[in-house]
Amino acid sequence: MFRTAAILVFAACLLSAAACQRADPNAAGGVMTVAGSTSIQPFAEMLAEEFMAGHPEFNINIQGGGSSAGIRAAQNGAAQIGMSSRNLKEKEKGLHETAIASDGIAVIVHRDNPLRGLSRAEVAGIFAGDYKSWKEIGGEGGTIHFVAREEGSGTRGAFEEMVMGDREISLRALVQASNGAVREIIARDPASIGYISLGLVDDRVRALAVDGAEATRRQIMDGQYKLSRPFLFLSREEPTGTAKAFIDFIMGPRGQELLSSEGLIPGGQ
Amino acid sequence: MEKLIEKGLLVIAYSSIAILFIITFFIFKEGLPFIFREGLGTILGGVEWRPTKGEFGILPMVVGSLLVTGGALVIGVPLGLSCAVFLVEFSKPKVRRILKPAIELLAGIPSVVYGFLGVILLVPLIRVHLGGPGLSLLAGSIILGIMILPTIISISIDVLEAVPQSYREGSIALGATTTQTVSMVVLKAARSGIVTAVILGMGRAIGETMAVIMVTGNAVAFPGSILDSIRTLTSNIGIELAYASGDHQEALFATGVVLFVMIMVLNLVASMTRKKRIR
Amino acid sequence: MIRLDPALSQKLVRWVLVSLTALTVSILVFIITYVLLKGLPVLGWEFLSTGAVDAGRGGGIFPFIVSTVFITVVALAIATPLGVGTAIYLTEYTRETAATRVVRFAAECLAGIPSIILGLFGFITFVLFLKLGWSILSGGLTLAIMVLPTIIRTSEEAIIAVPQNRRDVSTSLGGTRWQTVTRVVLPGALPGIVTGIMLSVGRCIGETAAVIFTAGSALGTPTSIFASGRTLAVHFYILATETDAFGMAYGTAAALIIAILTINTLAYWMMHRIMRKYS
Amino acid sequence: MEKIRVKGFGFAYQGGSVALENINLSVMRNEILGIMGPAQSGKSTLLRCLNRMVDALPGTSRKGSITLDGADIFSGEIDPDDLRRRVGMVFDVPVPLPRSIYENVAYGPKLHGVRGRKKLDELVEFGLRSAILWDEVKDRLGTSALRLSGGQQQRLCIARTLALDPEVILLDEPCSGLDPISTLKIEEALSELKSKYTIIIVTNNTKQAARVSDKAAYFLMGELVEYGRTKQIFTVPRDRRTDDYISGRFG
Repeated sequence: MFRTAAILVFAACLLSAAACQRADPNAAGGVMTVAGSTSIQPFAEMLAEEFMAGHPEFNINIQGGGSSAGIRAAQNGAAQIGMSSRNLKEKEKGLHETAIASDGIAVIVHRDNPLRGLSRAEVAGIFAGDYKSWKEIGGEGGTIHFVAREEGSGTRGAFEEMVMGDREISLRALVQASNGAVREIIARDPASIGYISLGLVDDRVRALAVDGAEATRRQIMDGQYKLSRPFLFLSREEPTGTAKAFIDFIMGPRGQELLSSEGLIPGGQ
Repeated sequence: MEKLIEKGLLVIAYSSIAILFIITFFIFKEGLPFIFREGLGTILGGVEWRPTKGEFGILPMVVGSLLVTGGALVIGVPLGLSCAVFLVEFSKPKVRRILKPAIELLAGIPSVVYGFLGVILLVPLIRVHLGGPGLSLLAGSIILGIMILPTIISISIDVLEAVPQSYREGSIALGATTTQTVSMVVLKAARSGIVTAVILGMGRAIGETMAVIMVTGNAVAFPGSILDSIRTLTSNIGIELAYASGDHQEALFATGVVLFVMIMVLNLVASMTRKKRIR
Repeated sequence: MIRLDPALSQKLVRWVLVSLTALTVSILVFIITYVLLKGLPVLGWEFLSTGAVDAGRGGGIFPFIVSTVFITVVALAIATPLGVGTAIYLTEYTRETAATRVVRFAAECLAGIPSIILGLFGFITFVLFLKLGWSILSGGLTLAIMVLPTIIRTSEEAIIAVPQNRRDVSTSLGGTRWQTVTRVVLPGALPGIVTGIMLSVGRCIGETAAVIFTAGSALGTPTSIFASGRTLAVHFYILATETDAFGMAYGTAAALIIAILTINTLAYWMMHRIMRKYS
Repeated sequence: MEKIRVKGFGFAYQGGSVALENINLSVMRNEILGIMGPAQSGKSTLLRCLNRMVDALPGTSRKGSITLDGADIFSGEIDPDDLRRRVGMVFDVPVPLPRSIYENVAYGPKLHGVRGRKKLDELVEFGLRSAILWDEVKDRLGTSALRLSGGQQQRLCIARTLALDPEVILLDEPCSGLDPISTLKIEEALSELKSKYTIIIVTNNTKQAARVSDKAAYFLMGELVEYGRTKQIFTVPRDRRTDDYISGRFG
């Protein structure tokens, strides 16, 4: 008994010794961590790459984890900047928010799918599992393969809020853990449909018009295309140091231009 | 000094138990309270997995894990066993000397590579020729079946080689053909060893994560056919861990607890059959 | 039931076995050659020595090679002393008792735990509980646990294979147990221990599930063990599932496979040499 | 002067199988004791008790005492590792360590903390000369000991023991696997070593016992059947079983 206890204490000492030696990320010259939404992650990585190319004295580390984790990380200081691809809930308020851009959610199908548009109710019906075949909604081809994001993802949350309403995404939906993975499946399967960030749509997939509005930046800015959400950078307090420099870069002309060229709607607008 | 070294080594040796204990402790600490709160029945028997809305049924995933593992065995065992029997009983020793290590080397290929080839080559094949989304129970079974081949072949070869030569000679002296000898004498003698090989293959299949996430489509529903998508317990953790928080995260640990218990039972069975064989 | 002529059934069985073996072997050969054929053209100096551009769709894999090496080194720096120490204790310092059987059983169980469970454990323990964050250290600790059973088992086998009379000689010359272990047993067991370590390196390089939740997936080159890093296998997984940069994916896969196969081949070659020496 | 005294000594292995029962004998300084007996007679067990090599075995039990220079070797005041330095042992099959000839002989001294090239050189040369091996190997000390012939290997093992400058040397059938010429060389070495050391040699070759030993003992099934001056045992054995054995009627 004593022996086991002694061993456990020993192991615990080893582990905590390791823990104590951890570098302080807030120290000057340390690494700044940006964590959260995987929808924002690829854009943040690209921005950080560009930012650090011009400012080699800064070191920024981008992590995924999802919007909820990003909000928590900002609250408890685990990350200097948290990323969220959905609006904060009432009980999450109190953080310093910067909307770096907004992103449309595109409902996408294979390039060869002749369908051009659906109503929001039809999209909801597809994902609720009401329609078995493309013919039932005026398309061509056989069984519909619908691909959703996994539970907990910000994109799924936004899609449920804006499209599904009080309906549930069917459990029969194929599930992928990232927007890129959803796109790759849609790009390969002519009978499939899914939803991803508008910024990630490429020419192998087609973004459908929803309720008659094309999924373009113009239509989002005009308020015609309704499926859009903000990309938020969150921090506990007014950002300073590396965080401030990075956010300033993003909100400046070069950063906004980069986001724009990736298909996002600049945050200033 | 000597005493000190002995004590140090003792601490090191017992730390491997401690690690197992700590792992078990942490997984159960996160998962068990949740299981008690929600009820084992509602979790294990529930068919709805909507963790952000308070529904935590993992039955479809338990079934998915069992089905895909069963499928992997259906594909991997006949292929692997035939290969082992051929190499030990019918081929020249030289062929075996080259092929056995070559096959064992393949156990080192990362599972993500198998998964990727599954997505690129196998899934479109299934979708175009058999129907469905391609991401399916069938694709998962085939990929896992191939992945467990090295394990099954290598252990089966060891087991078959361990069957005393005198058994074969005795049978052949009675006028039996090689085939009859193999099916009636050798395989019988090697039975429990082959069971161990199969169980170890099963352990690998049931525990595999990344390749399965890539090729099975991960729908949380009972499959209607082998062309339908499934989700395994491992995929459930793999897909959702990154985003989960609160109850959802605990539910994933509960999934881990269920998986952990399944694997431990399997380990126990494997270690029992191994002991029986030694006796 | 039709009774087949034994000679005919012999032919039939042989034919079936040959074709199944051929199928098995060709599947496995195909996987390697396919990946290498697609990947080798990408795999140039440029690819190996530069960082990723555009989240991996362009550029190279240098940061991921660095992360992989870091994590593997950390894992083995922890697992080797623990594993070899445990093996020394089990073989040289105790006799077979209930306690040693428990240690062995624990190691066996540890070997059977799926890597996703280890990932789950590493995530909750190292990343969250010990606040190490997604880091090389968290990933390395998790992988250390994963390879510990392999190192214990191969070291034990290697130590047991050292002839007993060498220990007797050392003892009879007044050597203490520890002197005997360090001067006679370990030098004799070294090739076997190194083989185990190399096989473990192979597993660390190829692992995804245990690393992705513990070391994270940062694109940059890690500057310390507290920084997050993306290993080759994780990078490959992300490329393979989230992008259409197949060229980059194949190149990464080829790098992975070449590294692992080279290390494993060396390990098997050494093992073969040892076995020949002692048999 | 008495070097070793074995008094009422008994020994049993795990599970209670008795290997030695009530053994009484003594060995004088600079004397060679030859122990004869068939397999399983307990003679090797006695040897392994004399330098406590049996310590490593589980579940053993013993009775009586063994003293070295009057001190009980099993008592707490004697350190087993030090005892083994003082009481060297050579095994039945030559066991060279997979190192060079030099390193083999220097192994023991190094264990006991001898440092310095010069000191080690001296000890190696001393050991090899005493074992009558020096002239054969002095030009190739760096080569692997595994390359030596069987007889040379066994003499190397003796040299390795001697390099520790022990007081007693135990030899467990040292010539069992060797040809007559190698055997002769080892016997030659032994008769020279007698002037400096106390030697106990186990052998199942009665002629060898007759040739080299001053005193002889005959063991049978854990019992000391007869013990006395070699001359007396080989000419007028008191026990009929001894007579049977040395005249080859045993079995």
